[in-house]
Amino acid sequence: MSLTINQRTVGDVSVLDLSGKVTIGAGSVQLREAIRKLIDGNNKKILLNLGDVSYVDSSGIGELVHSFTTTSNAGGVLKLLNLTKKIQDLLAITKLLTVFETFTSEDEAIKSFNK
Amino acid sequence: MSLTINQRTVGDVSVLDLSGKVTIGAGSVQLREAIRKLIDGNNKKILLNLGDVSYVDSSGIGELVHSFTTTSNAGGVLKLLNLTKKIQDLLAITKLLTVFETFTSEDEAIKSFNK
Amino acid sequence: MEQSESTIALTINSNFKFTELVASVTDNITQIVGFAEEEAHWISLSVRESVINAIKHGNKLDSDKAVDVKFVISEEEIIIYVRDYGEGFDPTRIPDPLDPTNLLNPNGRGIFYMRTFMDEVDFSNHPQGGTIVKMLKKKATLEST
Amino acid sequence: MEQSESTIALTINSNFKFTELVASVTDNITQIVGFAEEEAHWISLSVRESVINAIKHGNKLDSDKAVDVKFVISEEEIIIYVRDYGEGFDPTRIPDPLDPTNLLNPNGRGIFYMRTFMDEVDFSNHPQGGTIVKMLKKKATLEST
Ligand SMILES: Nc1ncnc2c1ncn2[C@@H]1O[C@H](COP(=O)(O)OP(=O)(O)O)[C@@H](O)[C@H]1O
Ligand SMILES: Nc1ncnc2c1ncn2[C@@H]1O[C@H](COP(=O)(O)OP(=O)(O)O)[C@@H](O)[C@H]1O
Repeated sequence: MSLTINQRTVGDVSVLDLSGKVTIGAGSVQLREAIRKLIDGNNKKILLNLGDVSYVDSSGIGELVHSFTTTSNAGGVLKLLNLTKKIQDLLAITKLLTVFETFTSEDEAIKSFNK
Repeated sequence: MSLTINQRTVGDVSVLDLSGKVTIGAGSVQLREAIRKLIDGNNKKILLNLGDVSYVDSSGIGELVHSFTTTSNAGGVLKLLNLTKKIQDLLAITKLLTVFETFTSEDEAIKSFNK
Repeated sequence: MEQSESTIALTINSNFKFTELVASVTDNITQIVGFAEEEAHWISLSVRESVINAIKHGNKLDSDKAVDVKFVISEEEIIIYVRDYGEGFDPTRIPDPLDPTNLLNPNGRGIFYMRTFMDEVDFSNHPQGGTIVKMLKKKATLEST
Repeated sequence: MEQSESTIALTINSNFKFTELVASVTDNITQIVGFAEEEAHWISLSVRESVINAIKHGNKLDSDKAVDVKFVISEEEIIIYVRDYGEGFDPTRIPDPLDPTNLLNPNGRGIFYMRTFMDEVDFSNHPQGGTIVKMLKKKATLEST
Protein backbone atom coordinates (compact mmCIF):
# COMPACT_ATOMS: atom_id res chain seq x y z
CA MET A 1 0.00 0.00 0.00
CA SER A 2 2.46 2.65 1.11
CA LEU A 3 6.19 3.00 0.60
CA THR A 4 9.03 0.69 1.60
CA ILE A 5 12.55 2.10 1.55
CA ASN A 6 15.56 -0.17 1.61
CA GLN A 7 18.98 1.38 2.10
CA ARG A 8 22.31 0.06 0.76
CA THR A 9 25.79 1.47 0.28
CA VAL A 10 27.77 0.99 -2.91
CA GLY A 11 31.23 2.49 -2.54
CA ASP A 12 30.54 5.91 -1.09
CA VAL A 13 27.07 6.18 -2.63
CA SER A 14 23.93 5.59 -0.59
CA VAL A 15 21.30 3.83 -2.64
CA LEU A 16 17.66 3.99 -1.55
CA ASP A 17 15.52 1.30 -3.16
CA LEU A 18 11.96 2.58 -3.11
CA SER A 19 9.08 0.20 -3.54
CA GLY A 20 5.38 1.05 -3.40
CA LYS A 21 3.60 4.35 -3.76
CA VAL A 22 4.92 7.86 -3.38
CA THR A 23 1.73 9.86 -2.95
CA ILE A 24 0.24 12.17 -0.36
CA GLY A 25 0.56 10.61 3.09
CA ALA A 26 2.93 7.96 4.35
CA GLY A 27 5.27 7.66 1.37
CA SER A 28 6.32 11.31 1.44
CA VAL A 29 7.12 11.37 5.14
CA GLN A 30 9.26 8.24 4.96
CA LEU A 31 11.29 9.49 2.02
CA ARG A 32 11.83 12.83 3.74
CA GLU A 33 13.12 11.10 6.89
CA ALA A 34 15.40 8.75 4.96
CA ILE A 35 17.02 11.67 3.13
CA ARG A 36 17.32 13.69 6.33
CA LYS A 37 19.10 10.81 8.09
CA LEU A 38 21.57 10.31 5.26
CA ILE A 39 22.48 13.98 5.20
CA ASP A 40 22.74 14.17 8.99
CA GLY A 41 25.15 11.20 8.77
CA ASN A 42 27.15 13.11 6.17
CA ASN A 43 26.18 10.72 3.35
CA LYS A 44 25.71 13.18 0.57
CA LYS A 45 25.86 11.03 -2.53
CA ILE A 46 22.36 9.69 -2.87
CA LEU A 47 20.86 7.52 -5.57
CA LEU A 48 17.09 6.93 -5.54
CA ASN A 49 16.14 3.68 -7.24
CA LEU A 50 12.53 4.13 -8.45
CA GLY A 51 12.25 0.84 -10.36
CA ASP A 52 9.66 -0.63 -8.00
CA VAL A 53 7.59 2.49 -7.46
CA SER A 54 4.10 1.61 -8.59
CA TYR A 55 2.39 4.97 -8.29
CA VAL A 56 3.43 8.60 -8.13
CA ASP A 57 1.21 11.67 -8.16
CA SER A 58 2.08 15.39 -8.07
CA SER A 59 2.85 15.16 -4.35
CA GLY A 60 5.25 12.31 -5.07
CA ILE A 61 6.97 14.31 -7.79
CA GLY A 62 7.10 17.22 -5.34
CA GLU A 63 8.73 14.91 -2.83
CA LEU A 64 11.43 13.95 -5.32
CA VAL A 65 12.04 17.67 -5.92
CA HIS A 66 12.16 18.25 -2.18
CA SER A 67 14.70 15.43 -1.75
CA PHE A 68 16.78 16.96 -4.51
CA THR A 69 16.83 20.47 -3.07
CA THR A 70 17.42 19.27 0.50
CA THR A 71 20.44 17.30 -0.69
CA SER A 72 21.77 20.10 -2.89
CA ASN A 73 21.35 22.67 -0.12
CA ALA A 74 23.46 20.46 2.14
CA GLY A 75 26.18 20.33 -0.51
CA GLY A 76 25.24 16.85 -1.70
CA VAL A 77 24.14 15.26 -4.95
CA LEU A 78 20.94 13.29 -5.56
CA LYS A 79 20.33 11.31 -8.74
CA LEU A 80 17.57 9.01 -9.98
CA LEU A 81 17.80 5.41 -11.16
CA ASN A 82 15.30 3.25 -13.10
CA LEU A 83 12.47 5.66 -13.77
CA THR A 84 9.27 3.90 -14.73
CA LYS A 85 7.65 5.07 -17.96
CA LYS A 86 5.03 6.94 -15.94
CA ILE A 87 7.46 8.74 -13.65
CA GLN A 88 9.50 9.65 -16.72
CA ASP A 89 6.37 11.14 -18.29
CA LEU A 90 5.48 13.13 -15.17
CA LEU A 91 9.01 14.53 -14.90
CA ALA A 92 9.24 15.32 -18.62
CA ILE A 93 5.92 17.18 -18.71
CA THR A 94 6.99 19.49 -15.92
CA LYS A 95 10.51 19.99 -17.35
CA LEU A 96 12.10 18.20 -14.39
CA LEU A 97 14.22 15.94 -16.60
CA THR A 98 16.39 19.04 -17.00
CA VAL A 99 16.82 19.17 -13.22
CA PHE A 100 17.44 15.54 -12.34
CA GLU A 101 20.28 13.39 -13.57
CA THR A 102 18.70 10.03 -14.39
CA PHE A 103 20.13 6.59 -15.13
CA THR A 104 18.97 3.22 -16.38
CA SER A 105 22.12 1.41 -15.22
CA GLU A 106 23.10 1.31 -11.56
CA ASP A 107 26.78 0.84 -12.46
CA GLU A 108 26.86 3.98 -14.55
CA ALA A 109 24.91 5.89 -11.95
CA ILE A 110 27.39 4.91 -9.20
CA LYS A 111 30.39 5.75 -11.38
CA SER A 112 28.93 9.16 -12.28
CA PHE A 113 29.17 10.31 -8.67
CA ASN A 114 32.97 10.17 -8.76
CA LYS A 115 33.71 11.63 -12.15
CA MET B 1 -13.12 -11.09 -14.33
CA SER B 2 -15.85 -13.52 -15.35
CA LEU B 3 -15.85 -17.30 -15.62
CA THR B 4 -13.68 -19.59 -17.73
CA ILE B 5 -14.81 -23.19 -18.17
CA ASN B 6 -12.43 -25.86 -19.39
CA GLN B 7 -13.85 -29.25 -20.28
CA ARG B 8 -12.04 -32.60 -20.05
CA THR B 9 -13.10 -36.22 -20.08
CA VAL B 10 -11.75 -38.75 -17.58
CA GLY B 11 -13.07 -42.24 -18.42
CA ASP B 12 -16.78 -41.65 -18.93
CA VAL B 13 -16.91 -38.63 -16.63
CA SER B 14 -17.02 -35.07 -17.98
CA VAL B 15 -14.98 -32.75 -15.79
CA LEU B 16 -15.64 -29.01 -15.98
CA ASP B 17 -12.77 -26.97 -14.52
CA LEU B 18 -14.25 -23.63 -13.50
CA SER B 19 -12.03 -20.64 -12.94
CA GLY B 20 -13.10 -17.11 -12.06
CA LYS B 21 -16.34 -15.81 -10.63
CA VAL B 22 -19.76 -17.40 -10.55
CA THR B 23 -21.99 -14.43 -9.82
CA ILE B 24 -24.92 -12.71 -11.47
CA GLY B 25 -24.17 -12.14 -15.16
CA ALA B 26 -21.72 -13.88 -17.46
CA GLY B 27 -20.63 -16.77 -15.21
CA SER B 28 -24.12 -18.15 -14.76
CA VAL B 29 -24.99 -18.17 -18.45
CA GLN B 30 -21.77 -19.96 -19.40
CA LEU B 31 -22.19 -22.67 -16.81
CA ARG B 32 -25.78 -23.22 -17.86
CA GLU B 33 -24.75 -23.64 -21.50
CA ALA B 34 -21.89 -25.99 -20.67
CA ILE B 35 -24.20 -28.27 -18.68
CA ARG B 36 -26.88 -28.14 -21.38
CA LYS B 37 -24.36 -29.17 -24.05
CA LEU B 38 -23.07 -32.10 -22.02
CA ILE B 39 -26.57 -33.40 -21.41
CA ASP B 40 -27.60 -32.89 -25.03
CA GLY B 41 -24.53 -34.94 -26.00
CA ASN B 42 -25.66 -37.64 -23.57
CA ASN B 43 -22.75 -37.01 -21.18
CA LYS B 44 -24.54 -37.40 -17.91
CA LYS B 45 -21.73 -37.95 -15.43
CA ILE B 46 -20.57 -34.47 -14.60
CA LEU B 47 -17.93 -33.33 -12.13
CA LEU B 48 -17.61 -29.59 -11.43
CA ASN B 49 -14.11 -28.66 -10.28
CA LEU B 50 -14.49 -25.45 -8.23
CA GLY B 51 -10.88 -25.21 -7.02
CA ASP B 52 -10.15 -22.05 -9.00
CA VAL B 53 -13.43 -20.28 -8.39
CA SER B 54 -12.54 -17.00 -6.71
CA TYR B 55 -15.98 -15.64 -5.90
CA VAL B 56 -19.48 -17.02 -5.54
CA ASP B 57 -22.60 -15.21 -4.36
CA SER B 58 -26.17 -16.44 -3.86
CA SER B 59 -26.74 -16.38 -7.62
CA GLY B 60 -23.66 -18.56 -8.07
CA ILE B 61 -24.88 -21.02 -5.45
CA GLY B 62 -28.25 -20.95 -7.21
CA GLU B 63 -26.48 -21.77 -10.46
CA LEU B 64 -24.83 -24.82 -8.89
CA VAL B 65 -28.25 -25.94 -7.69
CA HIS B 66 -29.67 -25.35 -11.15
CA SER B 67 -26.88 -27.42 -12.71
CA PHE B 68 -27.60 -30.18 -10.24
CA THR B 69 -31.34 -30.32 -10.89
CA THR B 70 -30.96 -30.03 -14.69
CA THR B 71 -28.58 -32.99 -14.65
CA SER B 72 -30.71 -35.06 -12.27
CA ASN B 73 -33.86 -34.35 -14.26
CA ALA B 74 -32.09 -35.69 -17.36
CA GLY B 75 -31.20 -38.87 -15.49
CA GLY B 76 -27.61 -37.80 -14.88
CA VAL B 77 -25.40 -37.25 -11.86
CA LEU B 78 -23.55 -34.05 -10.96
CA LYS B 79 -20.93 -33.89 -8.21
CA LEU B 80 -18.59 -31.20 -6.88
CA LEU B 81 -14.80 -31.26 -6.56
CA ASN B 82 -12.42 -29.00 -4.61
CA LEU B 83 -14.77 -26.66 -2.81
CA THR B 84 -13.05 -23.55 -1.55
CA LYS B 85 -13.56 -22.76 2.12
CA LYS B 86 -15.98 -20.00 1.20
CA ILE B 87 -18.11 -22.09 -1.16
CA GLN B 88 -18.16 -24.81 1.50
CA ASP B 89 -19.46 -22.24 4.01
CA LEU B 90 -22.15 -20.96 1.66
CA LEU B 91 -23.34 -24.49 0.90
CA ALA B 92 -23.25 -25.57 4.55
CA ILE B 93 -25.25 -22.57 5.78
CA THR B 94 -28.06 -23.28 3.33
CA LYS B 95 -28.00 -27.07 4.00
CA LEU B 96 -26.84 -27.81 0.47
CA LEU B 97 -24.02 -30.08 1.62
CA THR B 98 -26.79 -32.61 2.17
CA VAL B 99 -27.76 -32.25 -1.50
CA PHE B 100 -24.40 -32.28 -3.25
CA GLU B 101 -21.86 -35.07 -3.16
CA THR B 102 -18.50 -33.34 -2.73
CA PHE B 103 -14.88 -34.50 -3.07
CA THR B 104 -11.41 -33.25 -2.32
CA SER B 105 -9.71 -35.87 -4.52
CA GLU B 106 -10.39 -36.05 -8.24
CA ASP B 107 -9.51 -39.76 -8.30
CA GLU B 108 -12.07 -40.62 -5.70
CA ALA B 109 -14.64 -38.39 -7.33
CA ILE B 110 -14.17 -40.13 -10.70
CA LYS B 111 -14.29 -43.60 -9.13
CA SER B 112 -17.49 -42.74 -7.23
CA PHE B 113 -19.42 -42.35 -10.48
CA ASN B 114 -19.02 -46.04 -11.31
CA LYS B 115 -19.62 -47.65 -7.97
CA MET C 1 -15.10 4.88 22.51
CA GLU C 2 -15.72 6.24 19.05
CA GLN C 3 -12.91 8.37 17.75
CA SER C 4 -14.62 9.58 14.65
CA GLU C 5 -17.35 8.66 12.26
CA SER C 6 -17.23 8.96 8.50
CA THR C 7 -19.88 8.64 5.86
CA ILE C 8 -19.30 7.50 2.31
CA ALA C 9 -22.20 7.73 -0.09
CA LEU C 10 -22.36 6.05 -3.48
CA THR C 11 -25.15 6.20 -6.06
CA ILE C 12 -25.32 4.00 -9.14
CA ASN C 13 -27.84 3.36 -11.89
CA SER C 14 -29.64 0.02 -11.84
CA ASN C 15 -27.26 -2.04 -13.92
CA PHE C 16 -25.50 -5.19 -12.75
CA LYS C 17 -22.28 -3.94 -14.31
CA PHE C 18 -21.92 -1.61 -11.33
CA THR C 19 -22.07 -4.34 -8.67
CA GLU C 20 -18.31 -4.93 -8.92
CA LEU C 21 -17.78 -1.23 -8.31
CA VAL C 22 -19.92 -1.28 -5.17
CA ALA C 23 -18.11 -4.42 -4.01
CA SER C 24 -14.75 -2.78 -4.56
CA VAL C 25 -15.80 0.34 -2.63
CA THR C 26 -16.96 -1.95 0.16
CA ASP C 27 -13.63 -3.77 0.20
CA ASN C 28 -11.81 -0.47 0.37
CA ILE C 29 -13.92 0.72 3.28
CA THR C 30 -13.75 -2.50 5.30
CA GLN C 31 -9.99 -2.31 4.93
CA ILE C 32 -9.98 1.25 6.28
CA VAL C 33 -12.11 0.15 9.25
CA GLY C 34 -9.75 -2.77 9.76
CA PHE C 35 -11.93 -5.83 9.30
CA ALA C 36 -10.13 -9.15 8.90
CA GLU C 37 -10.06 -10.65 5.41
CA GLU C 38 -12.83 -13.18 5.99
CA GLU C 39 -15.20 -10.76 7.71
CA ALA C 40 -14.54 -8.29 4.91
CA HIS C 41 -15.40 -10.93 2.32
CA TRP C 42 -18.79 -11.65 3.88
CA ILE C 43 -19.61 -7.98 4.34
CA SER C 44 -18.85 -7.42 0.68
CA LEU C 45 -21.03 -10.40 -0.23
CA SER C 46 -23.90 -9.02 1.84
CA VAL C 47 -23.62 -5.62 0.20
CA ARG C 48 -23.52 -7.26 -3.20
CA GLU C 49 -26.65 -9.31 -2.41
CA SER C 50 -28.59 -6.27 -1.25
CA VAL C 51 -27.52 -4.16 -4.23
CA ILE C 52 -28.52 -6.94 -6.62
CA ASN C 53 -31.90 -7.16 -4.90
CA ALA C 54 -32.30 -3.38 -5.14
CA ILE C 55 -31.55 -3.48 -8.87
CA LYS C 56 -33.54 -6.63 -9.66
CA HIS C 57 -36.51 -6.76 -7.29
CA GLY C 58 -36.68 -3.12 -6.23
CA ASN C 59 -35.96 -1.10 -9.36
CA LYS C 60 -36.86 -4.00 -11.66
CA LEU C 61 -33.79 -3.38 -13.82
CA ASP C 62 -34.99 0.10 -14.81
CA SER C 63 -31.58 1.63 -15.43
CA ASP C 64 -32.95 5.15 -14.93
CA LYS C 65 -33.64 4.31 -11.30
CA ALA C 66 -30.88 4.82 -8.79
CA VAL C 67 -29.55 2.63 -6.01
CA ASP C 68 -28.15 4.67 -3.12
CA VAL C 69 -25.55 3.01 -0.93
CA LYS C 70 -24.38 4.72 2.23
CA PHE C 71 -21.56 3.51 4.49
CA VAL C 72 -21.26 4.91 8.01
CA ILE C 73 -18.02 3.80 9.61
CA SER C 74 -16.37 4.20 12.97
CA GLU C 75 -13.45 2.46 14.65
CA GLU C 76 -15.64 -0.48 15.69
CA GLU C 77 -18.34 -1.01 13.14
CA ILE C 78 -19.77 -0.45 9.73
CA ILE C 79 -23.38 0.36 8.94
CA ILE C 80 -24.52 0.05 5.36
CA TYR C 81 -27.76 1.42 3.93
CA VAL C 82 -28.96 0.30 0.52
CA ARG C 83 -31.94 2.14 -0.89
CA ASP C 84 -33.93 1.44 -4.04
CA TYR C 85 -36.90 3.19 -5.67
CA GLY C 86 -39.19 0.18 -6.00
CA GLU C 87 -42.50 -0.82 -4.51
CA GLY C 88 -41.15 -2.38 -1.36
CA PHE C 89 -41.91 -5.86 0.00
CA ASP C 90 -42.71 -7.65 3.20
CA PRO C 91 -39.52 -9.35 4.41
CA THR C 92 -41.48 -11.51 6.87
CA ARG C 93 -43.22 -13.21 3.97
CA ILE C 94 -40.29 -14.52 1.97
CA PRO C 95 -39.84 -18.29 1.73
CA ASP C 96 -37.38 -20.02 4.09
CA PRO C 97 -34.54 -21.37 1.95
CA LEU C 98 -33.91 -24.13 4.51
CA ASP C 99 -37.41 -25.53 4.11
CA PRO C 100 -36.94 -28.92 2.38
CA THR C 101 -39.34 -27.90 -0.37
CA ASN C 102 -37.14 -24.89 -1.17
CA LEU C 103 -33.76 -26.59 -0.95
CA LEU C 104 -33.49 -27.04 -4.71
CA ASN C 105 -34.80 -23.59 -5.57
CA PRO C 106 -32.07 -21.74 -7.46
CA ASN C 107 -33.23 -18.45 -5.88
CA GLY C 108 -34.10 -17.20 -2.45
CA ARG C 109 -30.81 -17.34 -0.53
CA GLY C 110 -29.66 -13.69 -0.72
CA ILE C 111 -31.39 -12.28 2.35
CA PHE C 112 -30.63 -15.44 4.29
CA TYR C 113 -26.89 -14.96 3.63
CA MET C 114 -27.15 -11.29 4.59
CA ARG C 115 -28.77 -12.21 7.89
CA THR C 116 -26.17 -14.91 8.50
CA PHE C 117 -23.11 -12.75 7.91
CA MET C 118 -24.19 -9.40 9.30
CA ASP C 119 -24.95 -8.63 12.96
CA GLU C 120 -28.13 -6.77 12.08
CA VAL C 121 -30.27 -6.60 8.96
CA ASP C 122 -33.35 -4.38 8.91
CA PHE C 123 -35.75 -3.58 6.11
CA SER C 124 -37.84 -0.46 6.07
CA ASN C 125 -39.85 1.58 3.61
CA HIS C 126 -38.59 4.99 2.65
CA PRO C 127 -41.26 7.69 3.17
CA GLN C 128 -40.85 8.67 -0.48
CA GLY C 129 -41.09 5.05 -1.64
CA GLY C 130 -38.61 2.24 -2.05
CA THR C 131 -36.89 -0.13 0.31
CA ILE C 132 -34.05 0.69 2.68
CA VAL C 133 -31.90 -2.19 3.84
CA LYS C 134 -29.80 -1.41 6.90
CA MET C 135 -26.95 -3.78 7.70
CA LEU C 136 -24.60 -3.51 10.64
CA LYS C 137 -21.40 -5.39 11.36
CA LYS C 138 -19.18 -4.92 14.39
CA LYS C 139 -15.48 -5.61 14.22
CA ALA C 140 -14.41 -8.78 16.03
CA THR C 141 -12.79 -7.55 19.22
CA LEU C 142 -9.70 -9.10 20.74
CA GLU C 143 -10.52 -10.30 24.21
CA SER C 144 -7.05 -9.42 25.45
CA THR C 145 -6.38 -6.57 27.85
CA MET D 1 -23.85 7.82 -31.25
CA GLU D 2 -24.43 7.53 -27.57
CA GLN D 3 -26.06 4.31 -26.53
CA SER D 4 -26.67 5.18 -22.93
CA GLU D 5 -25.40 7.42 -20.21
CA SER D 6 -24.85 6.48 -16.60
CA THR D 7 -24.10 8.54 -13.55
CA ILE D 8 -22.16 7.36 -10.53
CA ALA D 9 -22.03 9.66 -7.53
CA LEU D 10 -19.63 9.29 -4.63
CA THR D 11 -19.37 11.45 -1.52
CA ILE D 12 -16.53 11.23 1.01
CA ASN D 13 -15.44 13.17 4.05
CA SER D 14 -12.32 15.31 3.73
CA ASN D 15 -9.70 12.79 4.74
CA PHE D 16 -6.79 11.67 2.57
CA LYS D 17 -7.45 8.07 3.59
CA PHE D 18 -10.37 8.08 1.15
CA THR D 19 -8.34 9.08 -1.91
CA GLU D 20 -7.48 5.44 -2.66
CA LEU D 21 -11.17 4.65 -2.58
CA VAL D 22 -11.97 7.38 -5.10
CA ALA D 23 -9.07 6.22 -7.26
CA SER D 24 -10.32 2.66 -7.16
CA VAL D 25 -13.86 3.73 -8.11
CA THR D 26 -12.34 5.69 -10.97
CA ASP D 27 -10.38 2.66 -12.13
CA ASN D 28 -13.51 0.57 -12.05
CA ILE D 29 -15.45 3.10 -14.08
CA THR D 30 -12.78 3.71 -16.72
CA GLN D 31 -12.64 -0.06 -17.17
CA ILE D 32 -16.41 -0.16 -17.72
CA VAL D 33 -16.15 2.64 -20.30
CA GLY D 34 -13.28 0.77 -21.92
CA PHE D 35 -10.33 3.13 -21.62
CA ALA D 36 -6.91 1.66 -22.34
CA GLU D 37 -4.65 1.03 -19.34
CA GLU D 38 -2.49 4.13 -19.79
CA GLU D 39 -5.38 6.53 -20.39
CA ALA D 40 -7.11 5.03 -17.36
CA HIS D 41 -4.00 5.63 -15.25
CA TRP D 42 -3.86 9.31 -16.12
CA ILE D 43 -7.59 9.80 -15.61
CA SER D 44 -7.26 8.24 -12.18
CA LEU D 45 -4.28 10.50 -11.43
CA SER D 46 -6.27 13.57 -12.46
CA VAL D 47 -9.20 12.58 -10.26
CA ARG D 48 -6.81 11.95 -7.39
CA GLU D 49 -5.21 15.39 -7.85
CA SER D 50 -8.54 17.18 -7.89
CA VAL D 51 -9.85 15.28 -4.86
CA ILE D 52 -6.67 16.05 -2.93
CA ASN D 53 -7.06 19.73 -3.85
CA ALA D 54 -10.71 19.66 -2.75
CA ILE D 55 -9.71 18.15 0.61
CA LYS D 56 -6.61 20.28 1.16
CA HIS D 57 -7.20 23.67 -0.44
CA GLY D 58 -11.01 23.65 -0.68
CA ASN D 59 -12.20 22.07 2.56
CA LYS D 60 -8.92 22.81 4.36
CA LEU D 61 -8.83 19.31 5.87
CA ASP D 62 -12.07 19.87 7.78
CA SER D 63 -13.21 16.26 7.90
CA ASP D 64 -16.82 17.31 8.48
CA LYS D 65 -16.88 18.83 5.01
CA ALA D 66 -17.76 16.60 2.10
CA VAL D 67 -16.18 16.13 -1.30
CA ASP D 68 -18.73 15.14 -3.96
CA VAL D 69 -17.46 13.26 -6.97
CA LYS D 70 -19.75 12.58 -9.90
CA PHE D 71 -18.91 10.46 -12.92
CA VAL D 72 -21.05 10.74 -16.05
CA ILE D 73 -20.15 8.05 -18.55
CA SER D 74 -21.19 7.10 -22.05
CA GLU D 75 -19.69 4.80 -24.65
CA GLU D 76 -17.21 7.47 -25.77
CA GLU D 77 -16.27 9.63 -22.83
CA ILE D 78 -16.14 10.24 -19.14
CA ILE D 79 -16.97 13.51 -17.40
CA ILE D 80 -15.95 13.89 -13.79
CA TYR D 81 -17.14 16.59 -11.42
CA VAL D 82 -15.35 17.17 -8.12
CA ARG D 83 -17.02 19.57 -5.73
CA ASP D 84 -15.75 20.91 -2.43
CA TYR D 85 -17.26 23.29 0.15
CA GLY D 86 -14.41 25.78 0.38
CA GLU D 87 -13.99 29.39 -0.52
CA GLY D 88 -13.10 28.93 -4.14
CA PHE D 89 -10.07 30.34 -5.97
CA ASP D 90 -9.10 31.98 -9.21
CA PRO D 91 -7.52 29.33 -11.44
CA THR D 92 -6.10 31.98 -13.78
CA ARG D 93 -3.90 33.25 -10.98
CA ILE D 94 -1.99 30.14 -10.01
CA PRO D 95 1.76 30.06 -10.66
CA ASP D 96 3.04 28.34 -13.81
CA PRO D 97 5.04 25.27 -12.71
CA LEU D 98 7.18 25.51 -15.87
CA ASP D 99 8.42 28.99 -14.97
CA PRO D 100 12.13 28.55 -14.14
CA THR D 101 11.62 30.21 -10.76
CA ASN D 102 9.01 27.56 -9.88
CA LEU D 103 10.81 24.51 -11.20
CA LEU D 104 12.11 23.50 -7.79
CA ASN D 105 8.88 24.22 -5.95
CA PRO D 106 7.67 20.96 -4.40
CA ASN D 107 4.07 22.06 -4.96
CA GLY D 108 2.00 23.49 -7.77
CA ARG D 109 1.91 20.71 -10.37
CA GLY D 110 -1.52 19.14 -9.70
CA ILE D 111 -3.69 21.32 -11.93
CA PHE D 112 -1.00 21.32 -14.61
CA TYR D 113 -1.09 17.51 -14.72
CA MET D 114 -4.90 17.54 -14.82
CA ARG D 115 -4.85 19.91 -17.80
CA THR D 116 -2.20 17.81 -19.52
CA PHE D 117 -3.97 14.48 -19.21
CA MET D 118 -7.63 15.44 -19.59
CA ASP D 119 -9.22 16.85 -22.74
CA GLU D 120 -11.05 19.55 -20.80
CA VAL D 121 -10.64 20.98 -17.30
CA ASP D 122 -12.98 23.70 -16.09
CA PHE D 123 -13.27 25.36 -12.72
CA SER D 124 -16.43 27.03 -11.56
CA ASN D 125 -17.99 28.24 -8.36
CA HIS D 126 -21.00 26.43 -7.01
CA PRO D 127 -23.92 28.85 -6.36
CA GLN D 128 -24.03 27.57 -2.77
CA GLY D 129 -20.28 27.98 -2.35
CA GLY D 130 -17.29 25.79 -3.10
CA THR D 131 -15.40 24.88 -6.24
CA ILE D 132 -16.55 22.53 -8.96
CA VAL D 133 -13.87 20.99 -11.14
CA LYS D 134 -15.18 19.51 -14.36
CA MET D 135 -12.89 17.17 -16.27
CA LEU D 136 -13.66 15.48 -19.54
CA LYS D 137 -11.81 12.73 -21.36
CA LYS D 138 -12.81 11.14 -24.65
CA LYS D 139 -11.87 7.59 -25.47
CA ALA D 140 -9.15 7.27 -28.09
CA THR D 141 -10.97 6.23 -31.24
CA LEU D 142 -9.59 3.74 -33.73
CA GLU D 143 -9.29 5.42 -37.11
CA SER D 144 -10.14 2.19 -38.91
CA THR D 145 -13.39 1.69 -40.79
N1 LIG E 1 -35.23 -4.50 -2.56
C1 LIG E 1 -36.27 -5.33 -2.74
N2 LIG E 1 -37.44 -4.88 -3.26
C2 LIG E 1 -38.49 -5.72 -3.47
N3 LIG E 1 -38.44 -7.02 -3.17
C3 LIG E 1 -37.34 -7.55 -2.65
C4 LIG E 1 -36.19 -6.74 -2.41
N4 LIG E 1 -35.20 -7.53 -1.89
C5 LIG E 1 -35.73 -8.76 -1.80
N5 LIG E 1 -37.00 -8.80 -2.26
C6 LIG E 1 -37.90 -9.97 -2.30
O1 LIG E 1 -37.39 -10.95 -1.42
C7 LIG E 1 -37.17 -12.19 -2.11
C8 LIG E 1 -35.98 -12.92 -1.52
O2 LIG E 1 -34.78 -12.26 -1.83
P1 LIG E 1 -33.41 -13.02 -1.75
O3 LIG E 1 -33.38 -13.78 -0.48
O4 LIG E 1 -32.31 -12.05 -1.97
O5 LIG E 1 -33.44 -14.11 -2.90
P2 LIG E 1 -33.58 -13.92 -4.49
O6 LIG E 1 -33.17 -12.53 -4.82
O7 LIG E 1 -32.66 -14.97 -5.03
O8 LIG E 1 -35.01 -14.20 -4.81
C9 LIG E 1 -37.01 -11.79 -3.55
O9 LIG E 1 -37.34 -12.84 -4.43
C10 LIG E 1 -37.98 -10.62 -3.67
O10 LIG E 1 -39.28 -11.06 -3.88
N1 LIG F 1 -10.38 23.16 -4.79
C1 LIG F 1 -9.59 24.22 -4.54
N2 LIG F 1 -9.99 25.20 -3.70
C2 LIG F 1 -9.21 26.27 -3.45
N3 LIG F 1 -7.99 26.45 -4.00
C3 LIG F 1 -7.52 25.52 -4.85
C4 LIG F 1 -8.29 24.37 -5.17
N4 LIG F 1 -7.59 23.63 -6.05
C5 LIG F 1 -6.43 24.28 -6.26
N5 LIG F 1 -6.37 25.43 -5.54
C6 LIG F 1 -5.28 26.42 -5.56
O1 LIG F 1 -4.51 26.22 -6.70
C7 LIG F 1 -3.14 26.00 -6.35
C8 LIG F 1 -2.48 25.04 -7.32
O2 LIG F 1 -2.98 23.74 -7.17
P1 LIG F 1 -2.16 22.51 -7.72
O3 LIG F 1 -1.72 22.82 -9.11
O4 LIG F 1 -3.00 21.30 -7.56
O5 LIG F 1 -0.85 22.42 -6.84
P2 LIG F 1 -0.68 22.20 -5.25
O6 LIG F 1 -1.93 21.58 -4.76
O7 LIG F 1 0.50 21.32 -5.15
O8 LIG F 1 -0.43 23.57 -4.70
C9 LIG F 1 -3.18 25.51 -4.92
O9 LIG F 1 -2.00 25.75 -4.25
C10 LIG F 1 -4.35 26.27 -4.35
O10 LIG F 1 -3.96 27.56 -3.97
